[in-house]
Amino acid sequence: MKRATYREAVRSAMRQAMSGDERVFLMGEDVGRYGGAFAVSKGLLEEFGPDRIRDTPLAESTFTGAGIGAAMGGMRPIVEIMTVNFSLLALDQIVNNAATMRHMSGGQINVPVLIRMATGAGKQVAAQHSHSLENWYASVPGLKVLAAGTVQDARDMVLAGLDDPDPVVLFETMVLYGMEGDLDEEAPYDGVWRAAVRREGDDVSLISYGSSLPKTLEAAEALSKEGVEAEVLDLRCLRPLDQQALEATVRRTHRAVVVDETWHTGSLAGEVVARLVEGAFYELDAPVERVCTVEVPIPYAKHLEDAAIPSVARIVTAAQRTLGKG
Amino acid sequence: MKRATYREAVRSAMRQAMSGDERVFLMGEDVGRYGGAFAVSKGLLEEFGPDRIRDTPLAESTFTGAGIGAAMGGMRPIVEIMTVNFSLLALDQIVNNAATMRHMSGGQINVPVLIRMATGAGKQVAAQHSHSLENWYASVPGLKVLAAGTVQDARDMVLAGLDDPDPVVLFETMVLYGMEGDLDEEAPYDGVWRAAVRREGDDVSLISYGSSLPKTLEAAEALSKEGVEAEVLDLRCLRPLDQQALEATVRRTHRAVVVDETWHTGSLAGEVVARLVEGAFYELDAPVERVCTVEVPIPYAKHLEDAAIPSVARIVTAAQRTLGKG
Amino acid sequence: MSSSAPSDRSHARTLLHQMLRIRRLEEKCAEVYTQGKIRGFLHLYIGEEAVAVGAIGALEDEDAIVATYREHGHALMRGVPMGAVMAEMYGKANGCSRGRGGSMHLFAVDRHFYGGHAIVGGGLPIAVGLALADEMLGRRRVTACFFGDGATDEGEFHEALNLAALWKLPVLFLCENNGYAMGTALDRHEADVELIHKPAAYGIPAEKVDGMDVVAVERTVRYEAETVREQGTPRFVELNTYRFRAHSMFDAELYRDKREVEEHKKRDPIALFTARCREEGLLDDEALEAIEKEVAEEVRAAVEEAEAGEIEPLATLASDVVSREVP
Amino acid sequence: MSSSAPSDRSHARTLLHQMLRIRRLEEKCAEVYTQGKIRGFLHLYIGEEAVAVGAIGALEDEDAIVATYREHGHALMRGVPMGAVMAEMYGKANGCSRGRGGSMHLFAVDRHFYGGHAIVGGGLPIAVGLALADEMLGRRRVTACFFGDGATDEGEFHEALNLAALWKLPVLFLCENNGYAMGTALDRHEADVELIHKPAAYGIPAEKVDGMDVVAVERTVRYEAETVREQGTPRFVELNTYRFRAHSMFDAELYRDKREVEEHKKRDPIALFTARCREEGLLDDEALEAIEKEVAEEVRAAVEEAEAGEIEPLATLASDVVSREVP
Ligand SMILES: Cc1ncc(C[n+]2csc(CCOP(=O)(O)OP(=O)(O)O)c2C)c(N)n1
Ligand SMILES: Cc1ncc(C[n+]2csc(CCOP(=O)(O)OP(=O)(O)O)c2C)c(N)n1
Ligand SMILES: [Mg+2]
Ligand SMILES: [Mg+2]
Repeated sequence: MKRATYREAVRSAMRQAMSGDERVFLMGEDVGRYGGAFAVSKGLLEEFGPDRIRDTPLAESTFTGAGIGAAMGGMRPIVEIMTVNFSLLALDQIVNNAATMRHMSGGQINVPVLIRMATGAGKQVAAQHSHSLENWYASVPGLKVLAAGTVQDARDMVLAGLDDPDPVVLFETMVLYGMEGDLDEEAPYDGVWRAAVRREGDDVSLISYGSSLPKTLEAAEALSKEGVEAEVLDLRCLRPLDQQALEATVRRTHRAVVVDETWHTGSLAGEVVARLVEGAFYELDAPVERVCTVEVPIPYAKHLEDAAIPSVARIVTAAQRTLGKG
Repeated sequence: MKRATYREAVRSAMRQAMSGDERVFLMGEDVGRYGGAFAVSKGLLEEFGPDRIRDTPLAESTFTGAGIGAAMGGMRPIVEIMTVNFSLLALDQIVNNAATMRHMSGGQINVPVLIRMATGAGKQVAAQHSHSLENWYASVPGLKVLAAGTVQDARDMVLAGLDDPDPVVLFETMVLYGMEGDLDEEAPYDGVWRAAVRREGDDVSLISYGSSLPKTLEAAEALSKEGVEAEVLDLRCLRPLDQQALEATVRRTHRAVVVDETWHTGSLAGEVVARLVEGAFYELDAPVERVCTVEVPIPYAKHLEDAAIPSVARIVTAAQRTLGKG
Repeated sequence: MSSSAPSDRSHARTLLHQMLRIRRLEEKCAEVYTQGKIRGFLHLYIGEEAVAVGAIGALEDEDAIVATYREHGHALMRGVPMGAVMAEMYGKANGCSRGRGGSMHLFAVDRHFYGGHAIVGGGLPIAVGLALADEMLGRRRVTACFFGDGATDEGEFHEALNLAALWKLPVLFLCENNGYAMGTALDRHEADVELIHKPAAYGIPAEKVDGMDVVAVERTVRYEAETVREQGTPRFVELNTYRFRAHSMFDAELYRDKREVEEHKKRDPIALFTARCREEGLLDDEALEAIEKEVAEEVRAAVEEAEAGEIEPLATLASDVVSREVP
Repeated sequence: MSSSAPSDRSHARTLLHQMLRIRRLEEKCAEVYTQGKIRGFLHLYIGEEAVAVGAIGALEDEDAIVATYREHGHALMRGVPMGAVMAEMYGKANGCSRGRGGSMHLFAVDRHFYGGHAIVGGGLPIAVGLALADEMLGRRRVTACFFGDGATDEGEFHEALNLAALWKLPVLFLCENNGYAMGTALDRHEADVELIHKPAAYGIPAEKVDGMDVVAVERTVRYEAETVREQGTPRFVELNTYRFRAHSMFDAELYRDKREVEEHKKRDPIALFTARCREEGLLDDEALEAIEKEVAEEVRAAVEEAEAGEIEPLATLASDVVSREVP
């Protein structure tokens, strides 16, 4: 156990995977000489060489497709798409090839590719560079989707994703790369496929993941000062969603707020609400609240961006509403 | 008032728009010489000439972007993307340019482009050609999204979309192109931005749109034979959703089934459920049901495809469940 | 131009036999399609048979193949049994993709046939990736990537050529130029119709060959494939051919003149090759009849196999979506 | 190679003045960025000023411009007031995009400046569309589309060139080749580093020019723009330049050697041009000082304007998402 940043945790996992399996390699824009747009792969080129740390041209569709093809050919590629924003250019390859190949071949082939991408707003990089599209990826059969909200998960999810025989999309939160936390580099990592209770409480369930998790935990502490004990559930795996855990938490609390940075309409939070209705409707004592991003392309100005994305204050207020307060 | 097919209704609207406004033109793959992949634009090349009926290269991203640019330049382009499946290649242009241009320029420019695409399964064209992604498009601020479920709407939505100063995505249902219905070519068409009650009933609300509307109406008739009177609400405009109409219908029926052909997880139906919870939770006497597509890439074999997408039988059963029957 | 001469009698027989297997199978497909036994998109290769037969005949068995939605011929040439191909189009469990893929998604991974792909241009990055895996694993094989003239419009075509050239990967790009992308003639979808100018912009050697001349195709592709195998770098071949039938079963062919089609039919690759073999005295009526009989029997048996096949039980609807459920 | 000579004193003054406006503004941006007054991505153009100044100086005012996220210089050259540019980076309501866009999204539609675009390659289709509108509306203007060497990797680059050439649209493609796509050198992202080979594959005439020579850039772009205007068909210019600063403020520059940067700084476009003007006796110390003073004052005023600017009220957060609410 040591202290490390979220960034270091991802790097540590990639190093461990590449040391343990010759078939694992990293490809993406500026992952090599530049050291990674967010310095995640810094040092790996020197350690593993240009054959396994591959800088690609600016061609998201093709280098992602090449990663898919390489996986079909027996490798275990890690494809880094610098940010989810650019993954829009690779969606056809991910949705029409990675996700369908196994089924439309009648089960003849699987696609063990790990596609990592940084996601989320909060860095004032404006409308074209601040997307959160986990909801879209989480809706595609054939994909598995993970989102890391803690330093340990940032490491565990890379390793779990690489062990999986299917295409896995891993969302790394841009604003969390510098976050420090405990990191156990020997820990088993198969737990990432299930949701985790990050804080126990009986009054209300705060359901979240990735970028919103730290804010949600903070909100839970704030609520606690007001005598409201919130349970914080970290979804972790966005596809498949952990239906059991979702139902279990509201069975305890009977109230829920779902926090996520995708736009309110069509948000992943909306899917969670629908699943609570499907699986635990009679357990709900109040309307489930959503705290998502306001329906606006993310503005550059800091005060506007802050107001657009989920905040501790909005989570607290929503939780209180479910309790009939304020 | 006359009888016409859904296909003819779209063509009639495009003809009317091009006759009335020099700035309107159609561009897309095979819209000209071929007559349109689904024969929608058949005859328009002869009538309006190659300058206004433009066959494009197979380059979805660029011809869609060019339509966006032409709209910025003062034209009123109709961009036909043959099917939603290929729109994955154009998503960057639609999401990062069409939808953001106005906001990130501080309101300096608007993008009056109409993007039409055929959508849905049911033709045995398998995993890569049978997508339904209305849920994705409906989640993007800056876009307006329409889906035509009737012959009249197929015409009205083209005209309404062209009148709108913002980017409008219009979903045309592949399997409905041959459907016959009444068509009034003089009718006002601004109503398409609001949901419409297609059948009245007090027992349960069946909420649907596009490809699922005819199935839903059929299910309502079947339910009626069993003494269940269902109200059928056609959403029509998927962004912005008609929250008033959603709340109004469950206030009448207190039960709802949402039918839509997107995959169950992350479906547009899920968003509708979340909105009912947000706006009419205490009106709901039973869990809202979703009838969506099973989580599988659409298989080729007919019996498997039929089983994957919403069916009259599944809608009926779901409706009965909300009434505690079966 | 007529067709070049094959090396010998057995070679002649093989080429003609393979071309006829494709032709007769597809004629039968068109027939049963009208009976509703095959549905969805059906893209016939009739007129283009010399391309798949010559090109795939020139590859090694372990070479990888990535094809398009117009791939019945490619699958047959790579040894996918005709019955498994027909059963797939019937949507039966004994189809080569268990009825999940249909006409556009024939797969036979055990034969390194990595599928029919229905998104134009979508197969190219996959081919580059397969070649990347070969290169990294030290597997000395060629990945042959088939695509049409329309695919050269797509950005992915350019990205894929650049990546293959930049990383020096053993991909053989095989452009089946039949002059049309659906109803759009080459000169209405490409500013420069000289397609071999495009690979040149990535330093990829390219040549053209008459795609109606099966022997010429075979000779050219053998040379190009061997060179890719030796040098480990990508190469490009444009195969000029023509589609005799509609693009798919939903095509009224408004965009081309019947006379144009008739003109091209004069260069039917099968007729040209048969004539040449007769001239050379390599095949006589008897031999020809024997081949036709053998093919007819194979097609009959394939239909029988397809008709007899079981459909997948509904219970398995969602099988093979993922290979492992999460723990 | 040094810089070419300007036609006369006032021309010399204008060019130098404009290059210095960009240089000094950006030096100030870097300074206030470290104070946290500008945030997000900030891509400096320092070292490349001769490209925007020469190229945009050669265009007509009504010509349209589509630029990238490295567009401060282009905006200034097109007449966007420095204060409005600085205020935008400060995220203030008096910014040219009301603080919604920031450094990467400067817009001035009234000046036909159609924005900074942050998706590499994403601006090219927009430029083609603007030119299409001009062509259809009979508006005789050129659309100048700026993009970097990295953008030539993207499929959209190829699709856009093909469409512009196929439809004969008046687009002037201006490739700012600074040798790197972020940290990736040209020869590690393009198989053929001779970028003018690419437009050739679409029949688009192309030429290269020394992007460090402002007069040469101006001369070349004027000729090319005029030709596009007369013939109504696309043309392509590669402008060879170099980025003196980091790619953005988050770049440790591990990928290039300090010596390499120093080498290129010897060809600083401003120094080269100043030297040449002195040789020609077109500018003396006094004139130079006057320009620097004027620019310093403009920068000071711009910062003042930005500092003084109001921020948009939170109540308007979701304004300008659509132009019309649905009825
Ligand atoms: C990305 C994409 N756009 C459009 C289509 C629809 N479509 C199917 S085949 C085809 C024409 C392809 O032409 P070409 O590449 O020359 O192949 P050919 O059919 O002539 O063999 C089109 C436009 C598609 N399948 N994928
Ligand atoms: C589609 C896309 N991929 C990746 C990025 C991240 N990115 C921003 S600038 C850049 C390099 C672009 O290089 P070039 O086109 O040469 O322009 P330059 O920055 O050198 O002016 C990259 C990779 C992006 N903005 N868009
Ligand atoms: Mg073709
Ligand atoms: Mg560059």
